[in-house]
Amino acid sequence: MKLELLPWLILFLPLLAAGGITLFTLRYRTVSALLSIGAIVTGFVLSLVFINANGWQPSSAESIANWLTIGGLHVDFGLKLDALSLMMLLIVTGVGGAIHIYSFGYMHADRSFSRFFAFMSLFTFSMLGIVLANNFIELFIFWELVGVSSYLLIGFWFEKPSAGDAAKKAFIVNRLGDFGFLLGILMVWGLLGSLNFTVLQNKLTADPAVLGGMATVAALLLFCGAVGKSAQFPLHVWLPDAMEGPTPVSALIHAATMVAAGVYMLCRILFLLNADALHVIAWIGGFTALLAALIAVQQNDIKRILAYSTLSQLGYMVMSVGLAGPTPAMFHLTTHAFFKALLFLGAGSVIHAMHDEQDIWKMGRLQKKMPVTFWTFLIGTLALSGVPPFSGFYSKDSILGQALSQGNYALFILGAAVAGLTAFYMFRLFYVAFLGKPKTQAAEHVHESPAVMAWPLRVLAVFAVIGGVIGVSQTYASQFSPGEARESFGQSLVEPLTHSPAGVLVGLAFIAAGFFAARALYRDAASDPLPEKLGGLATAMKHKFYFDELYEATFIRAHDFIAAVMDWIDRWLVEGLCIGLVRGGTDLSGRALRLVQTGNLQTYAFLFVLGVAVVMYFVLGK
Amino acid sequence: MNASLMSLEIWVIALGVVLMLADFGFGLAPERRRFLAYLAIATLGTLLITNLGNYTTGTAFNGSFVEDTLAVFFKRFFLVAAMLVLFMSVEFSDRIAGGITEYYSLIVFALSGMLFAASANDFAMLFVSIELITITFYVLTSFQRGRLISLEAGVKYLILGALSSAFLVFGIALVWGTTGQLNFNKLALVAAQFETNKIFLLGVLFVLVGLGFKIAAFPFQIWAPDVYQGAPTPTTAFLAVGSKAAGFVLLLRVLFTALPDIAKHWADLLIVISGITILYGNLCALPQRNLKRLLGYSSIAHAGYLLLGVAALSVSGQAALLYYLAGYLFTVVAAFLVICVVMRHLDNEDISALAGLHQRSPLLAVTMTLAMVSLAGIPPMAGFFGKFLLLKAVIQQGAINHNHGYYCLAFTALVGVVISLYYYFGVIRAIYWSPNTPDLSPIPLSGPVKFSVCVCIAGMFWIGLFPSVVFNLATEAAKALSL
Amino acid sequence: MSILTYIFGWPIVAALALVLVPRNYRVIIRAIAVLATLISAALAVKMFCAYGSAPMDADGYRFVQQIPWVESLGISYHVGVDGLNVGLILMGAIVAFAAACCSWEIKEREKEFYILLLVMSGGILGAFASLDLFFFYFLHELALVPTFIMIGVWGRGERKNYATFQITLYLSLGALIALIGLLALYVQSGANTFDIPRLTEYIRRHPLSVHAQNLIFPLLLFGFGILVSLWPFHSWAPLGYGSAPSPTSMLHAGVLKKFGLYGLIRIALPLLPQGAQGWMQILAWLCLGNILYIGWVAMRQKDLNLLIGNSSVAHMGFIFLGIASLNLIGVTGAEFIMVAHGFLAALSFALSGYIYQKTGTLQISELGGLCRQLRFIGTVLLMAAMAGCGLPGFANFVGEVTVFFGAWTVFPLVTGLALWGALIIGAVYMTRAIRNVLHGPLPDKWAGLADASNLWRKLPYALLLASLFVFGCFPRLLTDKITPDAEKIVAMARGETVAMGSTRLRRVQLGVPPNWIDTRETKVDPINPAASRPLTVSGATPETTRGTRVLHDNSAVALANNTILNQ
Amino acid sequence: MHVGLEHYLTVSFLLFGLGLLGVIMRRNLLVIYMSLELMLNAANLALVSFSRFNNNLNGQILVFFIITVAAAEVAVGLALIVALYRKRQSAHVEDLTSMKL
Amino acid sequence: MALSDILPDILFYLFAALTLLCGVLVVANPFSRNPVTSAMFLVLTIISMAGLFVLLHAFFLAAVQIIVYAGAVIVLFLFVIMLLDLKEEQRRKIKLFGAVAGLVSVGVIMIISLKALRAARPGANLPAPQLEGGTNALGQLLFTQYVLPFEVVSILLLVAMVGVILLSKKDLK
Repeated sequence: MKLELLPWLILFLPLLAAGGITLFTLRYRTVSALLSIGAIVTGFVLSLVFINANGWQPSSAESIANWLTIGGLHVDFGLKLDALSLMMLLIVTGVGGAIHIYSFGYMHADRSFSRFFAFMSLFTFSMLGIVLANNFIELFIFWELVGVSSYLLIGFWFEKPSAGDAAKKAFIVNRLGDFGFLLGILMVWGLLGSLNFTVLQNKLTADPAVLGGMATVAALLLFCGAVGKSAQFPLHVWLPDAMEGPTPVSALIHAATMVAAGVYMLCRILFLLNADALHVIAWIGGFTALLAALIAVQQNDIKRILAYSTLSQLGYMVMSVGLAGPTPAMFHLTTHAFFKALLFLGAGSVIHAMHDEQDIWKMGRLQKKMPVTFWTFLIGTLALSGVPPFSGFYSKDSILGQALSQGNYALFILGAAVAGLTAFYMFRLFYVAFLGKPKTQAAEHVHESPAVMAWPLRVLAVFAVIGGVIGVSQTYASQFSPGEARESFGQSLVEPLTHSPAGVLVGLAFIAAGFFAARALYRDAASDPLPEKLGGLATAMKHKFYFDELYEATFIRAHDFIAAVMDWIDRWLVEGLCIGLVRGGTDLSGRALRLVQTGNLQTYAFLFVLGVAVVMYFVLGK
Repeated sequence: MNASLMSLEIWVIALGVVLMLADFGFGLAPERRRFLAYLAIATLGTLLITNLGNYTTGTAFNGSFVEDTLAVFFKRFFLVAAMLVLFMSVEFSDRIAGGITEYYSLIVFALSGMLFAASANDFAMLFVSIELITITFYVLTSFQRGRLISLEAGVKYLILGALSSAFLVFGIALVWGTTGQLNFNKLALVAAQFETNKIFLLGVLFVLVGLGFKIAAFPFQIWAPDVYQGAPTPTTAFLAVGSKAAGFVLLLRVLFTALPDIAKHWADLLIVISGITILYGNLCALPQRNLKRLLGYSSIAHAGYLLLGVAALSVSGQAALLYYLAGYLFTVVAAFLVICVVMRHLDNEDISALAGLHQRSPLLAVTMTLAMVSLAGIPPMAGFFGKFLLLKAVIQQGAINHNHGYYCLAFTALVGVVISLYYYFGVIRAIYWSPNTPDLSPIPLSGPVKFSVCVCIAGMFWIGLFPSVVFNLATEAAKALSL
Repeated sequence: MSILTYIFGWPIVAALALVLVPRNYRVIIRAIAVLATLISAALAVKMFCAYGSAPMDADGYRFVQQIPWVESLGISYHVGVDGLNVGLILMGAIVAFAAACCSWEIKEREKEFYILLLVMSGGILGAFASLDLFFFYFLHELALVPTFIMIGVWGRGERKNYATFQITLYLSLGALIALIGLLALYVQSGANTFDIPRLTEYIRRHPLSVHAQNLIFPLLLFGFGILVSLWPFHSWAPLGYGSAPSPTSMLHAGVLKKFGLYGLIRIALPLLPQGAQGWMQILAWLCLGNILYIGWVAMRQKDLNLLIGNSSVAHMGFIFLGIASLNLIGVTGAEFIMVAHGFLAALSFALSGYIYQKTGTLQISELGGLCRQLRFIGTVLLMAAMAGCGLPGFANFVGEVTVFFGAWTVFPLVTGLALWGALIIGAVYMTRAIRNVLHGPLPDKWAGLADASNLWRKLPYALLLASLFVFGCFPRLLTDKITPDAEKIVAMARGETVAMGSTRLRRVQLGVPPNWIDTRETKVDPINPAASRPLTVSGATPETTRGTRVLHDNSAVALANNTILNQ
Repeated sequence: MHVGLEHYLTVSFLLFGLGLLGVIMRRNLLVIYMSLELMLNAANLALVSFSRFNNNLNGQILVFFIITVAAAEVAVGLALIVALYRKRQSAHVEDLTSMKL
Repeated sequence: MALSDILPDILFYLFAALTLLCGVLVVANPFSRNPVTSAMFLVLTIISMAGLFVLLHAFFLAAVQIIVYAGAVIVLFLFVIMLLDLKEEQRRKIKLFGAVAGLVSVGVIMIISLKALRAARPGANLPAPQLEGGTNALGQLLFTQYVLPFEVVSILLLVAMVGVILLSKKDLK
C-alpha cells in the first residue's frame, strides 16, 4: 500500500519544485519550467493512479501527522481524502497543469521566467493544501499561502505600479475575509474544542444544537473567508484588479485555484452551516452573480470581462451552496474550471498575438488568423453561456434546478436572468473581439500562438464540451448525498431535462434572449451602442457601480484617518506632551533648583539656616 | 590605657611631621619633592598592610577611642583614599605654586583626622577630629592662592564650615548638658530616657546638622558645588571621598551607637532628607557643564544614595552604605584623576575639554567612562552592586516596617538614577562623540598616574564583580555599630 | 562547566581578548568577533538538540551549573535551561552570530564596536541562561548599556542624540522599576535567596501575602513592560531602532527586548499569582494599544526603520496578549512568538541596515523598485515582511495563532480586535512598504546598487530566514520543549495546587487527562514507525501519556497514531 | 525667681541667635566671622552653665577645646581672608560670586 | 533677703544684659557699620561673658576667655582690619526680602529652641550646684581622660600654624 504516500507526494511535489527553483535553478530557465510543469503533471498522473487504486472514497480517509499540540490545542497536518478532495485534486493538477504548459509558451520572453514558475508551483502547492486539509488550521495555513502566492503572482510585474497596487489590494481584501474566517475558526474551536473536520462533523451529527446561539454567527464568520477568497460581494473588488498579473496567472486564479477555494471550503464545512446562514449565503451569491454580470456588460478589457464573468459564476456557486446544494456548486466549479481556464488562455493567446493589447474594441476578425484560439474560445463562450450540450449547460442547470427544488423562485429567476446576461456579455465579447472588422492595425497582423500554447487550449476545449457528462456530478453526489443511484452516461446526458424541465426551459429562454440581444447590438458595431441606450446605468456599470470609490472613501479613508490620528497622538501627545513634559519638567526643575546656588555666601548661609529652621520645625515644631 | 591601638595614628602623624620637616632639613630640589610623596605613599601602604592587616580590637582612653571592625574598615578606606590622592597630588604639583611638601603633609594630617574620626567614640573626639579634618581642608581648599576661585572656595567652605561647627558644638553642648554623657556607649544606655526631652532632641538635631554639612546632605549641601569647583583637584577628590566618609562614620556612630532609639523615631526625617538630597543633586547636575562642579552635584546625589543606607536603619543598610562607599572611593578618585590630568592647562574644566579624549588617551577615556558607568550604577562596575544593596536594604526595611515611605524612597532613588544617567552619559558622549575636537594631541601619562588609574579601574571591577570580600567586611563592620 | 557557561562566556572572553588586539588589525578583530559568536551559536544549536536527552535536575532544569557568589545574600552563579529559555538562548545565539556577520557595515572604531557587540551578546545570553535573580538582572543591564553607547556612537539620523538619551533613560527606568520589584520580591519572600528555583519552591510553599503581591506585581509588570515597549511606554522603541546601527537593533529588538517578557513569564506570573490576576484584564487591553494603535502609527511611517521598529512594537502586543490569557496555550504561544520575533526582528533590521548601507537613506519615498536591483535582499525583505504580517510557514504565524487560541477563551473581544491588527493593519503597512520599497519602478539613482553578492554576505540573512522557516514548519521542535514548563508556570499562576515533587510525575498528572483523548485511530500506519527517523527528540519522552505521538520524518510522510483533543 | 540653668541657657540661645543673624545679615566677611565667634561663645556659655548645674566638669573641658579650636580656626580664617583680600581687594561676600549655578 | 543672696542674680542680669546688648551691637550696630566697632563690641561681649563664667564658678575658663578671646582673637581681628584698611561697610541696598526671610528663619529657630527650653526645663530638680571650675580639677581631667583630644588639638594647632603661614606668605615660591 505504498499508495498512501501518493497524496503527500502530490502535495509536496510543487513545493519541492518551487524550493528547488528558488534555491538552485533561477538561472536555468528551461530547467525551472520543466521542474514546475513536471511537478504538477506528475501530480495529476499520481492523482489518477491513486484514485484508480483506492476509488473516490479511500478506506483510510485521513492521513495525519501531528503538527502542534499545546494543551487543548491540537493541530494536525493531515490529508483528507474523499471524493470532494480527490476530484479537486484532479482539477487543480489537471487544469493547473494545462495552464503551466501554456505558460511555458506565453511567458517565454519574460526575464523572470524561472521566478514565474517558482511562484506558480508555490501557488499550486498552496491550493493543493487547501484541498487536502483535514482541519481548520491547516486549511487556514494554505488559505493564507494561496493569498500570498496570488499576491506574488499578481505583482509579478512589480515594476508596473498598477501591478504592485493590484497585488496589494488582493492581499488586503483577502485578509479582510481571513479576519472573519479566523474568528469563525476560533469560535468553532472555542465551542467544540476541535479543529478536525471529521471530529467536528461527528460532534455536530451527534448533537446538532451544540453550537447553540452562536451557530449562525460562527457560520457567517467562516463564510467571510469564502467571501474574500471567492470574491463575493462585498469583497469582490480585488478580483478584476488581479488581471494585472500575467494572463496564465489569471487563468490559474480564476479557474482552478484561489477563487474556487472559497466554494470548496464552504462545501467542506457544510455541516457547520445552519439554515439561517445558508439563506444569507445564497442571497450573497445571487447578488454577486447579478452584480458582476451587470458590470461585465460594460467592460471593454477582454480580461476584465472574463474576470467579472468569473465573479458572476462564483456567485452561482455560492448561491448553490446557500441553497443547500453542494453538488451543483462543485459541479459548476469543475466545469467552470475547464471553460474559464480555456477562455483565459484563449484571451491570453489573443493578447499575446495583439502584443499586450487587451481592449476588445481594438481587435476584430481573428477567426482566420487564429483558428485554434477562435474555435476554442467559441467553445468556451458557449460553455460559459450554458448552451447545451456544453458542460456549462449541465452545471448551470443543476444550480437552477437546485433553486427550484428548494422552492426559492426568486433566486431561480435571478439565476436565469444572470444566465441571460452571461450569454449577452460573452457574445458581445465574442462578436466584438473575434468577428466583425479588424479595428486596428495590430488586429490585422496577428498570428496564431505556438503549439505549446495551442495544445492546452485544445485539451481544455474538449473538457469544456464534455465536462458535464463525464460523471463529475455523480462523483460529488457520492460525497454529499451517498446512496443515490449512479446514472449511466445516457441518463446524465439528458439529466437536466428529466430532473427539472421547467428550469431548463426558462434558463434556455434567457440564454437565447441574451445571445440574440448581443448579436443584434454588436454584430457589426465599431463602438459600444449600449451607453446611449442605458445612460446612467451604463456609466455605473462601466464604473463597477463605484465599489472601488466607495471603499476608497470609507474603509481606506477611515483607516488612513485613524492612522493619522494615532500618529498625531503618538507624535504630539505621547512623545511630545507626556515625554516632553517629563523631560522638560525635569530639565526645568534642574535649572530652577540650581538657581539657589547663587555663588553668594550670604545666600548660602541663609539657606543653611533656613534648612535648619525647616528641619527643626518638622522635628520639634509640633 | 591601651595606646598601642593607636599605633597607626601615631605613625601617620609622625609621617606628616616628617614630611613637613623634610623639606626644611634637606632643601630638596623642586623636582625631587615628589619622592616625598612616594615615600608617604609607601609608608601608608606599608601601614595598610602591616598595621591593619592584623589588627586587635578594643577601646582606649576611657572608651573615647575605639578600634573595632567599623573603625578598621574606615581606616583602610582612608588610607587607600589618601594614597590615591597623594598620587594625584604629585600629578598636580606643578599647579601648586608654594609648598607642595606642605600640601602632602596636610593631606597626611587630614588623614590622621579621618583616622581619629573613624575611631572616635565620644563627642570630644568627634569634635576635635572633625575640626582637624575641616581646618586642614580650609587650607587644602585654598591652597592654590594664585587662583581666585580657590580662595573663594576656601572662604565659602570656611564660613559655612564654621557655621556648621557652631551648630555641632551647640548641639554637643545640649546633648551633653541634658544627658551628662559624652561617651557614645554610655549615652546609648541613657538616651532612651530623654526621648521626649526637647532640649536633648534639639541638641541631637544640631549635631546632625553639623554632620550633615560634612556629608553634604540636603539642606546643608549648598557649599559642595562651589567648593568642589574651586578647590585644587586632589583636594576635591579627598573632600569627596575622605571628608564625606568621615562624616558618614561619625553619623553612623552617633545615630546607631549612641542614639539608636532616637534614630528609629527619625526614620521619616532620614527618608525625606535622603530622597531630597538625591533629587537635588541629580536635578542640579543636569544642566551643568563644568566637570568638577558636576561631580560636586553628583556627590550630593551620592550622599543621598548613601543616606539610603542610614535611613534603612538596619545592619544590611549600613553594610550597603559601607560597601557603596568602598566602590565610590575608586570611582570618584578615578574620575578626578582623569580631570586632574586632562584639565592640566584649562581653567574652566568644561565638559567639552574631554572632547576627543578617546583619541588623545584611550586609557583615560576608558577610565572616565568606567567611572561614569560606575557612578551611574551600571554593571559590572562597583556602583551597581552598591546601589543594589542599598535599594535592597531600603525595600527590606519597608517590608518589615510596612512603611510606604521606604518604597517612595526607593522610587526616588530610582528616578535619581535615571536622571543621573543623562549627565553621566553626557560626559561619556563628550569623550567619544563630540562633534568638534579642537585638540587631538596625545596626553602623556606618567607611570604613577597609569598605575593609580589602573588601581582605580581594578578596584571598580573588583568590588563590582567579586563583592563577597568587601561585602563581608562591610557587614562585619556594620555589626560593630550596634554591639 | 555547563555548556551554557560556554555559550555566553565565549563572547565575553572574546570581548576581553579584543581589548588587547591593536585597532588596526581589522580583519582579526572581525574574525574574533564572528568566530566567538559562531562558536556560541553552534554550542546553542548543540544544546538545543541535546535538550531532550540531557538529564534534568530536581527542579526540571538541564545543563545546570551553580557556583556561590555572595553567600550571605543567597546570590550564586546559577545557569540552567528549561523549556522557557531554551528557545530564547538558541535564538539569541543565532541572532548574535548574524549581528556579528552584519557588522561589516561598521567602518569606524570597529574595535570598540565589536567589543560592545560581544559584551551585549554575552550579557543577554547569560541573562536568559541565568537562574539567579541577581545575575538575571545584572547580565541584562550589562547587555543594555552597550546598546546605548552603540546607538550614540554609531547611530544615524538627525535625531540620534535624542533617541540615544530617550532609550537610555526609558530603559533604565524600566529596568530599575523591575529591579525594585525583584528586590521587593526577594525581601518579601523571606527566602533569603536570589536563586530562582529555590525562590519558586519556597514561594510555592509559603505564598506571599496578597498585599505584597499587589504591590510587587505592577512593579514587575510595568518595569518589564517598559523594557518590552508595552503601550503606552513604547515611544523609545521605534525611535531608538530607527537610529541604531543595524547590528544593535538586531540584538536589541530581537533578543534583549525579550528579557522583560521572559521575566514576566518566569518570575512575575508564577511567583505573584494573586497579584497577576487583577492585572491580566488590563494587560489584555493595553496590548491592544500595541497591536492596533502602534499598527496604525506604523501605517504612517515614512522611514523604513521606523516602520520596522513600530511593527516590532506591535508584535509585542501579541506576546502580552498570550501572557494575559494566562493559560497554557496563550503562554506557550507567547513564548513561541518571543523566539520567532527574535529572528524576524533581527532579519528585518539586518535588511534595512543593508539597504541603508547601500543607499544612504531609508526614506520610503526615496526608495522603490529595489527588488529589481537587489534580488536577494529584496526577496528576503519580502519574506520578512510577509512573516511580519503573520504568514504561515514562518514561525510568527504559529505563535500568533497559538496566542489567539489561548486568548480567545479568555478575552474574545480583545482577541477579535487583535486579529484585526494582525491580519489587516499588519498587512496594510507591510504591503504598503513592499509596494513602495521593493515594487514599482526603480529610480535611476539606484540603478547601480549591488546585491549581497557572496555567500558570506548572504549567510546572516539566510540563517535567520531559515530559522524562521524551520520553526514555522516544525513548531513542535519548540512547543514540545516549552509546554511542560509553561504548564508549571500556568499552574502556579492560576494558583492551582499541584504536587510538584517530580517534574516527570507532574507532567503525567497535568499532561492530558484520559477523557481528553479520542483514541479513534484514523490512520493505519503502513511504515514501521521505529524505522523512520524521528524529527525531534524533544519533550515527548516515552513515559508521558502523549508518548504515542512522535513526529516523523520531515519528508512529510508523517504517520502517527493520532490523538485528537476534544476538550 | 532664682536665677537658674534656664536663665543661662536662654542667654546662650539668644546669643546663638544673634550670631546666626549676624552670619546671614552682614556682608563683611570679618563681621560674619565675628558673628560666628558669638555662636561659639553661646555654646561655651551653655556648656559652662550645664557644667555648673549638673556638677560635671567634662563640659568645661569641652569649652577648653572649643576655645582652642576657635582660635585656630580664626587664625586660618583670617589668613584666608587676608589672602583673598589681597587678590580681590574686597571682603564683601557679594564680590565672591565667581562660582555659581 | 540678704544682698549676698540676690547679688549673683543681679550680677547675672547685668552681665546677661550686657552680653546680649553688646552682641546686638556686634551684629547690628545702627550707628556704625565699621568692623572695628563690631570688634570692640565683641570684646565687650566676651568680657561680660567672662563675668557670667565667674558667676558659674568657672574661674579658669573666665580667665582663658579673656586672655584667649579678648586678648588674642580679637586683637587678631583688629590687626587684620587695620592691615586691610577696611573702610566702613558700604551701605549697599538691603534686600528686604532677604532680610525678612533671614529674620523669620532665625526667629523660627529661636522660638522653637526657647519653647523647647521651656518645655524641657533642664534646670528643674537638680541638686544645688557645688562645682568649682578650678585649674587643678580641670588639669586633672585634661591630662588623664581627655589627653587624646588634647593631643589631637595640638596637631590641629600645628596644621593651623602651617596653614596660616602658607596662606599669608608673601612670595609664592
